[in-house]
Amino acid sequence: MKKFISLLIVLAMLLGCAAAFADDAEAGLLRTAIRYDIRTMDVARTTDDYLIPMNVFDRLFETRRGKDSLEVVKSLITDYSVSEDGLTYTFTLKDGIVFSNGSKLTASDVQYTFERLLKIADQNTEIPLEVVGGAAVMKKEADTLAGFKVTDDTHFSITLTAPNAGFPAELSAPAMSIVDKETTSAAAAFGTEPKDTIGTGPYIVTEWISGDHYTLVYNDKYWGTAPSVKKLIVKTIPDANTQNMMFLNKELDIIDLQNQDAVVIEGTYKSMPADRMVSTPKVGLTYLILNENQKYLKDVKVRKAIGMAINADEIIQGIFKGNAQREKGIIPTGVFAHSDDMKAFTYDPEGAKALLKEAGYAEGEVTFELALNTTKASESVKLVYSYISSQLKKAGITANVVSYEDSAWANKRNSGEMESFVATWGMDYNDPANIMYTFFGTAENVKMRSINYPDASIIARVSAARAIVDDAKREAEYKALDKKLIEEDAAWIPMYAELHLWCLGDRVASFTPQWAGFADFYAADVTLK
Amino acid sequence: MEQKTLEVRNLTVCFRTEKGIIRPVNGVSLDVPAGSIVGIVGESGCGKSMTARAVMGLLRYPGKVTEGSVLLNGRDITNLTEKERRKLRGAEVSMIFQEPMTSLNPVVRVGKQVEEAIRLHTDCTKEEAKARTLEMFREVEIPEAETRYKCYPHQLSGGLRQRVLIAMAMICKPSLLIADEPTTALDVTVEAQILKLLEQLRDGGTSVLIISHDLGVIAKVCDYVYVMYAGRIVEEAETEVIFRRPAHPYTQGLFRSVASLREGGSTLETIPGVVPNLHRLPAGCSFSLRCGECDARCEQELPELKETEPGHKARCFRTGKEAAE
Amino acid sequence: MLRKKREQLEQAADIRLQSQIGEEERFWFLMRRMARENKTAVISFIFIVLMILAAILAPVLTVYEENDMDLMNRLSAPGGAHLLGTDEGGRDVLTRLLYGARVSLLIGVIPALLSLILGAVLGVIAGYRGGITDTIIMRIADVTLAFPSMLLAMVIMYALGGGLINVFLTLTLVNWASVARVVRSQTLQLKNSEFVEAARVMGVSNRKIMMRHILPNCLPTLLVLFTLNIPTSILTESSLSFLGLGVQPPNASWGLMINTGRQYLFTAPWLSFVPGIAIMLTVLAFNFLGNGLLDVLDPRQKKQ
Amino acid sequence: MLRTLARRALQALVVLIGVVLLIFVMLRIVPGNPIETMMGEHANAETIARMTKEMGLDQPLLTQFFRYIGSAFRGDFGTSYSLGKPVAQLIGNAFVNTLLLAVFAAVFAWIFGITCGIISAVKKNRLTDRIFMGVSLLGISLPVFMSAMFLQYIFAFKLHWLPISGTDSWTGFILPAIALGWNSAGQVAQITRTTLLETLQEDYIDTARAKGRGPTGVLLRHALRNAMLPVLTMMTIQFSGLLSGAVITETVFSINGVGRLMVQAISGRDIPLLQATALLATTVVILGNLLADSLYSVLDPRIRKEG
Repeated sequence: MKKFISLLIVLAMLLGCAAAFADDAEAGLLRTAIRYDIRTMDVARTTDDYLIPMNVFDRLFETRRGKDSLEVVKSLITDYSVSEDGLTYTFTLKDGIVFSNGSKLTASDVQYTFERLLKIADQNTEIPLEVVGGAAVMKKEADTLAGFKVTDDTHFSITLTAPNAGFPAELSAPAMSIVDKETTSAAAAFGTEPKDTIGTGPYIVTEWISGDHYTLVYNDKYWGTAPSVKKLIVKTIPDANTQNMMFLNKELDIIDLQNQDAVVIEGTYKSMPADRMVSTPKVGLTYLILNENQKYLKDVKVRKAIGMAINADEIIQGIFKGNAQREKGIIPTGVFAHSDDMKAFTYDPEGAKALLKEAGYAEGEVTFELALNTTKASESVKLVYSYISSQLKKAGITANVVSYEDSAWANKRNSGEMESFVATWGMDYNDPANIMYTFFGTAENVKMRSINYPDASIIARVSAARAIVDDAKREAEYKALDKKLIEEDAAWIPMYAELHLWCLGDRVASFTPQWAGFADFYAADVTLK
Repeated sequence: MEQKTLEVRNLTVCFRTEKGIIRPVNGVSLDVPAGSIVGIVGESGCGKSMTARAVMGLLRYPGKVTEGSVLLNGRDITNLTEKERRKLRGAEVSMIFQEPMTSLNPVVRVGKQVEEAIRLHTDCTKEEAKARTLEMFREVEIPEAETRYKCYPHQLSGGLRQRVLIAMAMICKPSLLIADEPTTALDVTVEAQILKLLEQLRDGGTSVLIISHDLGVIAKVCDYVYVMYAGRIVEEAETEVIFRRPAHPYTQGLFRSVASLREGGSTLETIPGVVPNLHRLPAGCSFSLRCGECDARCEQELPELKETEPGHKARCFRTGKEAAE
Repeated sequence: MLRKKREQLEQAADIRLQSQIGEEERFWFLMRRMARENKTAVISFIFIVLMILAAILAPVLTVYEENDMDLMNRLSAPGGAHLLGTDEGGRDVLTRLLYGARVSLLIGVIPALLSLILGAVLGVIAGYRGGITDTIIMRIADVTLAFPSMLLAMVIMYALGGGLINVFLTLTLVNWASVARVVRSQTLQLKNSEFVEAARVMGVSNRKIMMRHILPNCLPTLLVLFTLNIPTSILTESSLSFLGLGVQPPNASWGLMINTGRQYLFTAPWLSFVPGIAIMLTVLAFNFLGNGLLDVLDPRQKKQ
Repeated sequence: MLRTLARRALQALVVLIGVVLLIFVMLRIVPGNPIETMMGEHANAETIARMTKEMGLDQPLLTQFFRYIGSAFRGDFGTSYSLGKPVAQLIGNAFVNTLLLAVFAAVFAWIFGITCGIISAVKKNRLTDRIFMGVSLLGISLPVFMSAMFLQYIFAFKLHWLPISGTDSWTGFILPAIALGWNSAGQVAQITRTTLLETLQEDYIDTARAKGRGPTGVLLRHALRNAMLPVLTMMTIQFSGLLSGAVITETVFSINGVGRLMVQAISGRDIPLLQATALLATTVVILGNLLADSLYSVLDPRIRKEG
């Protein structure tokens, strides 16, 4: 017995010695983690997994955080101009840019990028479809884009089917990552094999072990300023708790706190010095979608009453501990044409009750289903659901939270039959079209998003707004649409936008997140000590 | 005085249980003279096997010898350490058990099991041990010893297994062999063979203590018999004497039940009742509960074991009287 | 013959004792014996009864409602107005524990019962009919048993989707095969016993023989299996909940509570601890009770 | 004996075919179009139709089944919807980790379980017995993820003895192996104790003691050999269980193993991946059972000769 115990002690001591692993990080290495492994590194096949595209590829433009607002800045181009009619854009590529395999970046690479998205015809086809001849390429009726003219290696022009003032912003979306024509067309496994996935960006992906980690290293042929981070290891750690422990144990250098409950963040990281916490408003918003085909929800008064019964501020303070900001319109703060003076939906449960009475509904009569995607919802979002349900109950409205597993959820939503749900949209680029058009731009979008918004004239206006070249006019039109859709029609109940929080480890000097529309970040924005 | 292989004096075994202390063996004294076969007879649960185990030092937890002494060849072995005891077991005193079917380790070849006994007690080499084992096999009349040596227990018949067990017990030539119900699990024909073997062993100089509930077995081979009931010796005498003139009502009852079986009668004559619970022994004679002839005194007072005739002792008030009358 | 009689003689008293009391009396006799001899089983039984009572009386026992949220009082520590603290939504943990007990106990009991019925019926049919029926049923059972239970549960939950009813169904489908196997082997033994022969000679229909004569004889075994299947189901569900495949909100099982609380392990450890300990104790209690029943009801253990 | 084994193997094959069929059917009666699910937010009808056709999902079920069997024999299990890589490659990578984890867990479970069981049996009803049995009961009654979380919290996070997650070095396997193996260790300890106690009651133990064997000799040479038979069988079955049942542990410790692939497959509605992982897990179990059967008949002479 004694022997057994002493054996245990010796074993424990041995393990203690073996535990010298935490601080062996080499200089220039940044270690971080993601919750779910990526599916592909190819933007033609995903709209979710942008971490690798953002760091390995460049785009013609990038969205950067300016002093007060978001700015679209030139990246691979030195200059561009727009024709009078707003249809034709002419670009000049920077000279001497090479891909990480040494191949030169030329205008035909850009053309190939556009055509490839259309030929694969899977994800992210919306932007190249705007180019003249895009539809024909996608339907395999044409091999090349008619609207894409290559003048020489560095000069090209793009002609759109309709004017779109937001086009440069769209080109900053990760979806428009420029790939190398020769390498990519010859590669068997672009997007799945690291060696085939070649870009001009600051990093080269060298390793991707599904479910475990991937590694990016600095691209020494990179044309821009050399980043401080020379190597990036991204581990797949599905468990948030494990991520927290790893970070606190210095096994991670930076942790993305998105999707963690604010109380946990507060509790876990409260002892962190202020400069270790980095936050940026998430450009996007979380809102309640109400299906206008539903028996009760088709009544605008019911929708407005729902909006008035929900105390968004309490959600922000209670659930997010202030790490969120109030959003009152469709177009989120920081995005072009965002209006600060939206007036809809001040918290007023009595007013909501009165409104329901006015609409002729008895207390408790209005009933609908609040669909929860249990696979994807974070704890905070689950709380928001429970909270909305309990708030509506107080106003005499029954909202039954019904759980759907991911695929069932997607199927039901896409069929346009989901009665209501809480959703979050993160902006892909800095233009209101990205949210307005996606939700209200076509009859199909309206149905597929399960809103079933009935007003065809407004749908037409949303679609047309994209073509207004004059910034002032376009801004005015989008603001008007926002007011109409929310204040008058209560098509959505906008609620809040979470702040995107990161915590920095000891090895990181600073981190300035550039664009927080989507979850991923540029490793080049991190400076190591 | 004749030499005694085993002398047990006033042996008491205690069991500490949740409901109190019980004494499955209560002041038992018995002798096994050299070169003789002595039997202990009684119903199951009367303490015969426990007596044998106590002699062997093989009592199971929480059983404990609390009183009395055991002398083996004149040497008191009661207070030996476990280690010293172990040296005796298998060498000077051996034991075979009731169930030849289960008394052999099923996953070890029988030859090895027999061999183990001799290698534990002597420094012989493997080859010598094997040779000795085969020799022993032949001695206990196991045919085709070489083949049997390599067999597993389940491949042998009950009789052969018992022979193997006897070979194992006898391989170190012990002076005493304790046989606990050696034939109970065997056919009648095999039973006779095994008993004959035991007699041969006795003739070879080994004393044998047979424990059995079977009066037939006792009658066939024993020189001297002890009858046990509820942890005590209730009657003892030479076999012939006891069979001719059973003195204790319990012994008489045993004989009657056997007799009724032999006659093939349809009614089974049994001793009424069951062996009493050791937790609730009567104050007087343990057998008083089942005895047809018991009186007030039997229920109050424990009778002594006393001679009813020379060389014949019984623990009964009545027989004492009878003899006196 | 002689020997047999001799043994009979020896056991005569015992035999008479046994033949005089009927099956039912014997059962209660054994139960009393367990109550006397196995204190752990008794304590476990009392614990389970209390647990069931607490679950039933949940609305009476607490002043809070199951889903009452208090966003300003999230994760308040145990003590004070909330004996076991509040959870991430400011809901009273004790209240949710009691309501969770309803779900978790149902998850334990209902699949155990359903799989028992399904398994017993199929097992008896397979054992009694034999032949092709037996082969088919037992091959299906083999296939079911070839799955690691967690995987099978995952795959079925995948096909059915989450929710309480589907959890019941899944756990039933996971557990029936082992019951069927045991019942079948008992049936095979009983099939050739004298009383079944007698019933057959008297022209009792096969169905009646199976239901009236064979199944009742399997009851002690079934009782043990039932008791031991309950904790297995509770544990499996908690694992499913962990993977997000089990009970779905707004229902709260203990497994789901642990899983939700997991994210608050640093900040509010009681969120996982409390339901975790509840599961542990319940599982232990059922295991102890089951083993106690096994000790007295299983003839193989009589030797000891 | 060979004949018995052959019969068993044949039975196992039948079961395996049943398993494949069951998995195949079960995954295809799921409502909803898997392609649609896989495409997510930006699904469009044309693409869905095209992909459905490419993947052969428009074919009758039976055709799909035979096609699947056919390519499975060639080692081609299709391409994962959700991870975009060949399933065989994904599983190949993950299986190594799972195998290592299972081996570590089994070694822990067996050493710990058997030692505990023996000590408990020898010290029956004493304090040591109670403590060891308490530890093993805890292993049986604690949900795996709880023990995993606590181990991770105490030994990795608080004490810094071992890594929190990952498989970068062998030390990363220790905690998950203990978490995973604890339950099995508990079972092994319990059954070792019970069978050993039963065995110690056997007559041949008396024979051995009557022969002059000391307690250690009796325990090691006679009792253990017999008591280990059911334990060994159980251990073999357990090993296949560990190999296929590490889902939770792998998730908590972020080990890229087959279990996590399974979770990934389920949340991603990834039929090819789920199909293959389920198939792998059940094959392992079936083989494990077969091995247990054979092992038993090799070790137990009673069965060896009769069969």
